[in-house]
This record gives sequence, structure tokens and C-alpha cells, in this order.
Amino acid sequence: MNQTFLEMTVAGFLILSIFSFLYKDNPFYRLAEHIFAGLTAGYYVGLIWQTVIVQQLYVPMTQEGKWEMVFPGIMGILMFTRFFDRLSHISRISLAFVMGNTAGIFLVQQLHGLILPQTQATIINPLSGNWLFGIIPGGLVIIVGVITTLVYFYFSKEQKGLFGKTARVGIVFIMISFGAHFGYTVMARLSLLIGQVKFVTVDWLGLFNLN
Amino acid sequence: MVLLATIIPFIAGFPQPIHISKESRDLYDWVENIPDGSTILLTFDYYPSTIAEVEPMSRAAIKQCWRKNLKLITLSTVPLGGPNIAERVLNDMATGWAVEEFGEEKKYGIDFINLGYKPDYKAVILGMGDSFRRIYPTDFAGVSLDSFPIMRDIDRYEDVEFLFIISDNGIVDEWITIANRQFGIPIGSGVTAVMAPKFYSYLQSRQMVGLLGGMKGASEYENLVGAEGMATLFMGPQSTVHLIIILFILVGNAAYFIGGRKP
Amino acid sequence: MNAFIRALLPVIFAPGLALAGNGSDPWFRMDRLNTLIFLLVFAVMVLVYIRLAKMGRPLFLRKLAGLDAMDEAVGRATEMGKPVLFIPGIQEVSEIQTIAGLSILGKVAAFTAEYETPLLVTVQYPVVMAAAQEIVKDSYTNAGKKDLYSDSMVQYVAGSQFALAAAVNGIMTRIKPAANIFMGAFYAESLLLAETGNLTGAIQIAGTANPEQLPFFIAACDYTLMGEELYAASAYLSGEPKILGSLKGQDLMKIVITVLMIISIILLLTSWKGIFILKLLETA
Amino acid sequence: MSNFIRKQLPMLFAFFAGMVILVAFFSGKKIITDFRSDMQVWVSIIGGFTLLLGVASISSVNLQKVITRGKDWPYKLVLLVCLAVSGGFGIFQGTESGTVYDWLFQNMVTPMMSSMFAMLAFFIASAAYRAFRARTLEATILLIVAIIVMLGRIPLGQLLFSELPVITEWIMNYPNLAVQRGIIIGAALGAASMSIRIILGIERTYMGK
Repeated sequence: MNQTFLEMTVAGFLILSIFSFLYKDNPFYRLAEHIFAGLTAGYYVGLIWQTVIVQQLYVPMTQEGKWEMVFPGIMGILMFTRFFDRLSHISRISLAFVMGNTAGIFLVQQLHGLILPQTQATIINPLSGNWLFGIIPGGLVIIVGVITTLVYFYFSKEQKGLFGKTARVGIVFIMISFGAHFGYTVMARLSLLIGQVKFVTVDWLGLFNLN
Repeated sequence: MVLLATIIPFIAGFPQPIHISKESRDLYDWVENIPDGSTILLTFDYYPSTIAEVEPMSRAAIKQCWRKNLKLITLSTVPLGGPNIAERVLNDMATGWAVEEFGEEKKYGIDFINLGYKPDYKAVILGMGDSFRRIYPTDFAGVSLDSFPIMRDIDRYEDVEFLFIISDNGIVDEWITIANRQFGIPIGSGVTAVMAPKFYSYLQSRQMVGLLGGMKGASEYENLVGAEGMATLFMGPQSTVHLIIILFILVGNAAYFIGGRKP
Repeated sequence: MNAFIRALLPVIFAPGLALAGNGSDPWFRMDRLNTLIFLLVFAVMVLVYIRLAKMGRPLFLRKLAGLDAMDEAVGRATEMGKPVLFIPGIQEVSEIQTIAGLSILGKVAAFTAEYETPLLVTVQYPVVMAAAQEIVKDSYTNAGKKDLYSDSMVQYVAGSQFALAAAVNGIMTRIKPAANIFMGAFYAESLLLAETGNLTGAIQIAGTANPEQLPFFIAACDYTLMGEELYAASAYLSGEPKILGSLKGQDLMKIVITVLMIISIILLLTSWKGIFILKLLETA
Repeated sequence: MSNFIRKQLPMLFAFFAGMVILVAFFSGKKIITDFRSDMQVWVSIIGGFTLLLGVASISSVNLQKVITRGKDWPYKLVLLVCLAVSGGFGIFQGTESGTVYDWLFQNMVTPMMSSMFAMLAFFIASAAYRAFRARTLEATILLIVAIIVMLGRIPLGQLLFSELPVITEWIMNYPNLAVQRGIIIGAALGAASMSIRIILGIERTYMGK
């Protein structure tokens, strides 16, 4: 990316303003926060204007004669009636239409796209898969892990006796997985910091040179 | 202290053996086996907050694809930034890296195209299964899709060979359950480390062919593609800061147990 | 109305079944029959349980450890004479995690009313504030302690995610609550809240369905409701038929899936019939 | 009549939209799937207006603060000016690369948003020292696995013990996979029952009371 020094100075100043929050909440941070909120909202305005109002409504209507597109446009505008108490119920029609569509897609997605294939993929030979140190078979770990996790999240029975012991195994599995998640997340958060530090010190201020 | 640990490795450099995981290699191999010259979909499903982590993946992916002369149809399902990030990365690669590598620029509309963003990702992903053109009548700049050679004969998932998702959020779930399950297009993805643990489940169920997890995955992929980039460079600081955090946890807990477990 | 819609269901599906055919343009895709059966079975389970719950049939749900801990935490706050801090997540009231968090708030408020312990709720959206005030007021009225309630128990902390975190951290270090309860949708700020709470020595109970935040809550809090436990807790406390019934329907489906897995694996190991079950689950 | 418009009409719309998706999925008949895809365009357009709702409410809240000279009004004014500039250039000049809109995004929005999330690294470091305690057996397991995985993912860990990346990979691909799958199935059942309730009009919380 070939940014000019001016561009980098703008960006660098904003980065430092945001980071100043680490010391405490201060006017620089608040200014940056408001600039950010304003630009973000403006970004949405420009984006929706071009990609929806122009490209999905205006162009199809005027150039392809698809005048029926006036209906989704009206339904979209009806969403704004929620700002007026007396008319707000009209916005429910558009909202319900979108929610119904989403719910339909969601339902198919969950059953057909997740539950069936995920269940199918668990029906495997327990001795298959990689063995840890040659003693713990991976396939068995998957089967036991999936079943005990499902048992742990089963709420219709007290966790006592055999059922309780299974749930205990489940919680051990869950903690192993969350531990792994923890380790991964640390890397994610650090990546972003490293990116910003590199920008400020190397690209902008040129404190030292890489390579 | 964290800041120092970040900066010092930049200056000092660090020994970097890279262990390449199976999920990264699988993704690389799959893309290698796509017939040269085919068309694939590449998504920029991420917000500006995570570019440090996932943009290296996008760049490495573009390198691998263009070396195989694959044509790229890119799009974004996130509203804040996705399409503009795509614009910047694609233009930069087409006029910069491509010239160094091939001696000529990659051309918009022939080698790649940016469809941009359309709202409601569930509707977009499902709608594209029936027709790309109905959801995206134009590219990001508002030019009709029919005027681009790259879009000739392409209107459904069946017409493209592969779906390469680079994402920092849960939209991967939608791509998998709709585009892959209902329309049968193979999917590979590069995601942030926060999201990655969940997706291992899709690898074994063969709903996904390969996975790049966070900066580590990105550096492995850069290594495979043979183009060391930002991710490889950043793994040095990762090492030192990780060590500091582990040390903090150990010291903190030692104090906790010695101090009679009172917080 | 509901009965009418439900009566329509078979009518809509019947023509599809009757005209089922093959070829590239079928009226019914036979390769998706397994999904349809699965969908209908699951829908019936959920609807039947919702019906049962509406009829007042007692449906058993186990008590979660985190719920007992809440009673304890409020008890300790009473002994110490310090307030309880509650945050119902940082999402709008349309998010189901927020709804779950608010129904748990109702129970916490009932405890604080009973023990006469001060309660402080901080929220990020005006609509959530109104809802939370309503709920807390109800709990205090039901406990006969209406005079102890004031609207200022629920505070609207304006602004973004990080602004909320900063403000709440300030409150924590100032008033040093005896217990912090976080129930709802939390994101990156989970870490900041839990860390500060830890430093002030509060008992901390957390619950969220955002899996990426759970590891931090588990590592920094005393009790954590994980994922579905949050919804179970709210169903347990609120007893609302549609939530309770759905949860029971889901539980039954979990049994079906688990049993199916175990039987299929045994079949797969002992005879060729296992392959047949794998085929039945194949999706297209 | 008013009850019909307030309650039943929206429910009918939700039922209709949900049913179109289901029928198109199970049928695959071209007329029906074509109808489905037209419907997706409609939903996408309405979705665009929904995004603007947020902008409208931010503008009106802040405009009021500025007019009444409320607390911090100069900040709110800055917010409104930024909104107008970015939105205005987006509408009149376009959004592709080379525009002012794109410049504002690349040089101002991107660095700020990245920085907000980069701050979390510092908080993780301080929480590692002060808050992440092995206070229960569960938390102990979690922290031990976390440390193994962290070491296994950095080049340095591999130098310390060459098997670490292999162990990390195994943890991710077997125990972690199993738990994620259990959670996926549980969450999918929850989402599916919610969707059934919405389509049948049992769940109306999203409409407000």
C-alpha cells in the first residue's frame, strides 16, 4: 500500500488518540470516537445509496423496466414508520416479511446443513483417526466428546449417577476445547496489536527499517 | 512491556521454524488441483478491525490463484469496509505484484471483478444460488455485469469451481450450510483465530476442504505459496508476546496459591 | 389464528408429496425427503411441548449450579453491606440473550428485595433500560418492598462498547460491589469487565452464549453459565411456555440424535446395515 | 380491523415468506425457486433500508443534543459533520477506489477500528497476570490446555519441544472438534425451534409488544 506521509500522519494521529484510552478516558479519545462514529454512519449512507438505491432499485427500474421493484422500495421506506408512535405498527409488516424469510432460510440451514451432516460425520469407526502418542484413538475421542457434550447440555434430568458421571466427562472435554479457544483468541488479539505497532513505528515514523 | 516485546523482534529478527498443519496444506493442495484458467469466487468478508490478521491471507490467496491464471470474482457480505478493502487489495495486487511477477498488469473485468456488497447476507447467499445477476445487477462501481468478459457464462454457483472465503465472523456458517450443502460448491476458508476452533468440525464432516486459522494459518499458507509476507514477519513478535502472557499467567497463579487463594 | 396456520401445513405439503417426481424439474426432491421427515418430527416435538407447557403440565428442568450461586452471592453482599451489580449484556432487547439476561435479572431483583440489599443495573440502550426498570420494579412490588425501589437502580451508560466498559469499570472501582452478575450477550468487553471485577474482590457470576467470550469468563469468574445454559436458566426462572416447551423439545431431539449415533456406530462395527443409516443421513 | 393490521397481517407475511423458502427447498421446481430468488432481492433491498434506520436514529439523537446544547455537544457536532461529509461524497461522487469516500475509509475508519480492537492485547496481558486463576478444576484444565496451545502455535514453542505443534493439532482436530460439534448441534436445535416459532407466529418478541 503506497500511502503518502500526510495520509499516514492522519492515520497515525487517530491511532495514538485511540490508544490514549489505555491511560484514561480523555478528550483526544472522545474526539476520535465521535469522528469514528460519524464516518461509520456516513459510510453506511454512501454504501446503501450506491449499492441498493442506485444499483438494485433505480437502474433495474429505469434501464430494464422492472417497475415491480417499486414494492420492495416502499416496504423499505415503511421501516421508517417506527419512528412515529402512531404509525409504528406499519413497519412490522416489512420486518415480519424479512424475519419470516430469515427464519425459513435458518430452519433449512440448521437441519439440512448442520444437524444431519454433523450427525452423519460422527458415525465413524472409533479406532479411526490419528492416535495421540499412539495410545488415544482420535475417532473414539470424537464420539465420546460429542455424546458427552450433548449430555452435559441436556437439562431434563439431574446430573446424578451414571448420567452425572457422563456429564462430568463432558465438562472436561468442554474445558479442553475452551482452553484451545483461549489460546487461539490470544493470538488473534495480539495480531491486531502487532499490525498497529508496525504501522506506527515502521511505516509512519520510520523508527527502524525491516530487513 | 507488551509493547517492547512487540517491537524488539521486529528489529532483532527471530528464528522461525514453521510447522505446516494438515488443514492449511489441504486448502493449498485443493486450490493447486483446480484446472488452470477456471473461475473462482473469493470473498472479503471482514471488517477493518481485523485486517492485520486476515489481509495477508487474501494477498497470498490472490498470488496462488493468479499464478494458476484463475479468474477471481470477489464480493463481500460485511457492510462496514468489505468492498473497499477488496478494491484496495485487488488494485494493489493487480498493478503492483502482478507486474513484478508476470511483467504485466492483471485487468479488471477480465482477470478479476469486484461485485461489492449487498445487504442481508442470508438472502444474498441463497439468492446467488439461483442467479448472481438478480442479486448483483452491477459490479461495485455500478457497471452492468454483462459488459465484463469474466462474467460471460457465469451466473450460478455451478459455474464456478471453488469458493474461497476469507472472513472474520460467523458468515462462514451461512456459506457452508447454503452454498455448499444446497448447491454443492466446494469451500475453503481463511478465518481469524477467534473463529477457527469452531470450524474444525466442518473439516472432518467434509463440508469444508481446508482451513487457515489466524496469523499462524496465514504464515503457513504464505510459506506454502512461497511468498513470505506480513504474516510470516509478524510471527516473531507473536512468539515473544505469547511467552510474556504465559509467564504472566504462571506468576499470577503462583502468587494466588502462595497467598492462600485470596484474590 | 395459530390453529388456522397449523391446519394449513399439511395442505401446503400434500401437493408436493403427491406430485413427487424425478428429472431435472421435479415437484418434490426425493433426495431431500430425510430433511423433511426430520423437520416435521422436530416441529411436532416442539409444538407438543409448548402445548403441554401452556396447559400447565409441570415440565422438569434441572437446577443449574450458577443459579444457586446467585442466591449465595446476594447473601454475601447483604453480610458485607455492599451492592450487587448486574449487566444484562450489551445488545438490544431484540437479542434473545438480552431477553434471557432480563428474565434472570427478575430473579436477582427478587433476592435483593428479600435481603434488602442495594442493586445496581447498568445497560447500553434506552429500550433495555426501560425493560429492566419494569422488571426490577415488578420484583420489588411482588416482594412487598415497593418503597425500596427507585428508577435510579437501573442506569443508562451511554455510548459504544468500550465507553460502557470504561464507565462500568469506574463504577466498580468506586463502589466495590460484593457481587457482579453478567448475563447476556457480551463481546470483547467481557475481559475488561471480568478483570476489573476480579481486582475489586467481587464474587462474579457470568453467562453468555457467545462461545468466543466464554473462556475469559471461565478463567476470571467464579461461576459461568455456558451457551445453552443461559437459555435454560431463563426458562427455569421465567417458566414462559414457549421457551420452556422449546427447550424440552430440543432436549428430546438431543436424545434421539445421541441414540441414533450410538446405535449406528454399533451397527457399523457389527454389520453392513450401518452403511444404510449413513446413506439415510446423506444430504443433497 | 386494527388488530388485523397490527398483529395478523405481519404474521401472515412472516408465514408466507418462511413457507416460500421451505417449499422451494423441498420442491426444486423452477418456477418456485425463481420466485424464491426474486424474493431474496426484495429482502436484500429492505435490509439496506434497515441499515439506514440506525443512521437515522444516531443523527436525530445527536442533532437534538447539538440544538439543545446538551452535554458534550461539540463532539456530537463533529460526529454529524463527519457523517455528512462521508455520506455526501458517497452519494454524489461514488464509493469506488479513488473517491473521497474511499480515502476517508482507508485512512481514517480503518486505522481507528483496528486500534480499538488492538487495545484488547494489553487487556489480555494484564488479565493474564491479575485475573486468570486456576480457581476450580475446570479453570485449571482450561488454562493448562490454553498454555499448551499457545506454545504450539508459535515458532518458539516448536524450538522448545518439537512435538508441540503436533499435539496442538491433535487437540484441535479431536477433542476440540467433538465439543464444537456438540455445541453446534445444540445451538442448531435452538435456532431451528426459534425459526419454527417465528414462521408459525408463536414468537413475536421481535415485533415489540
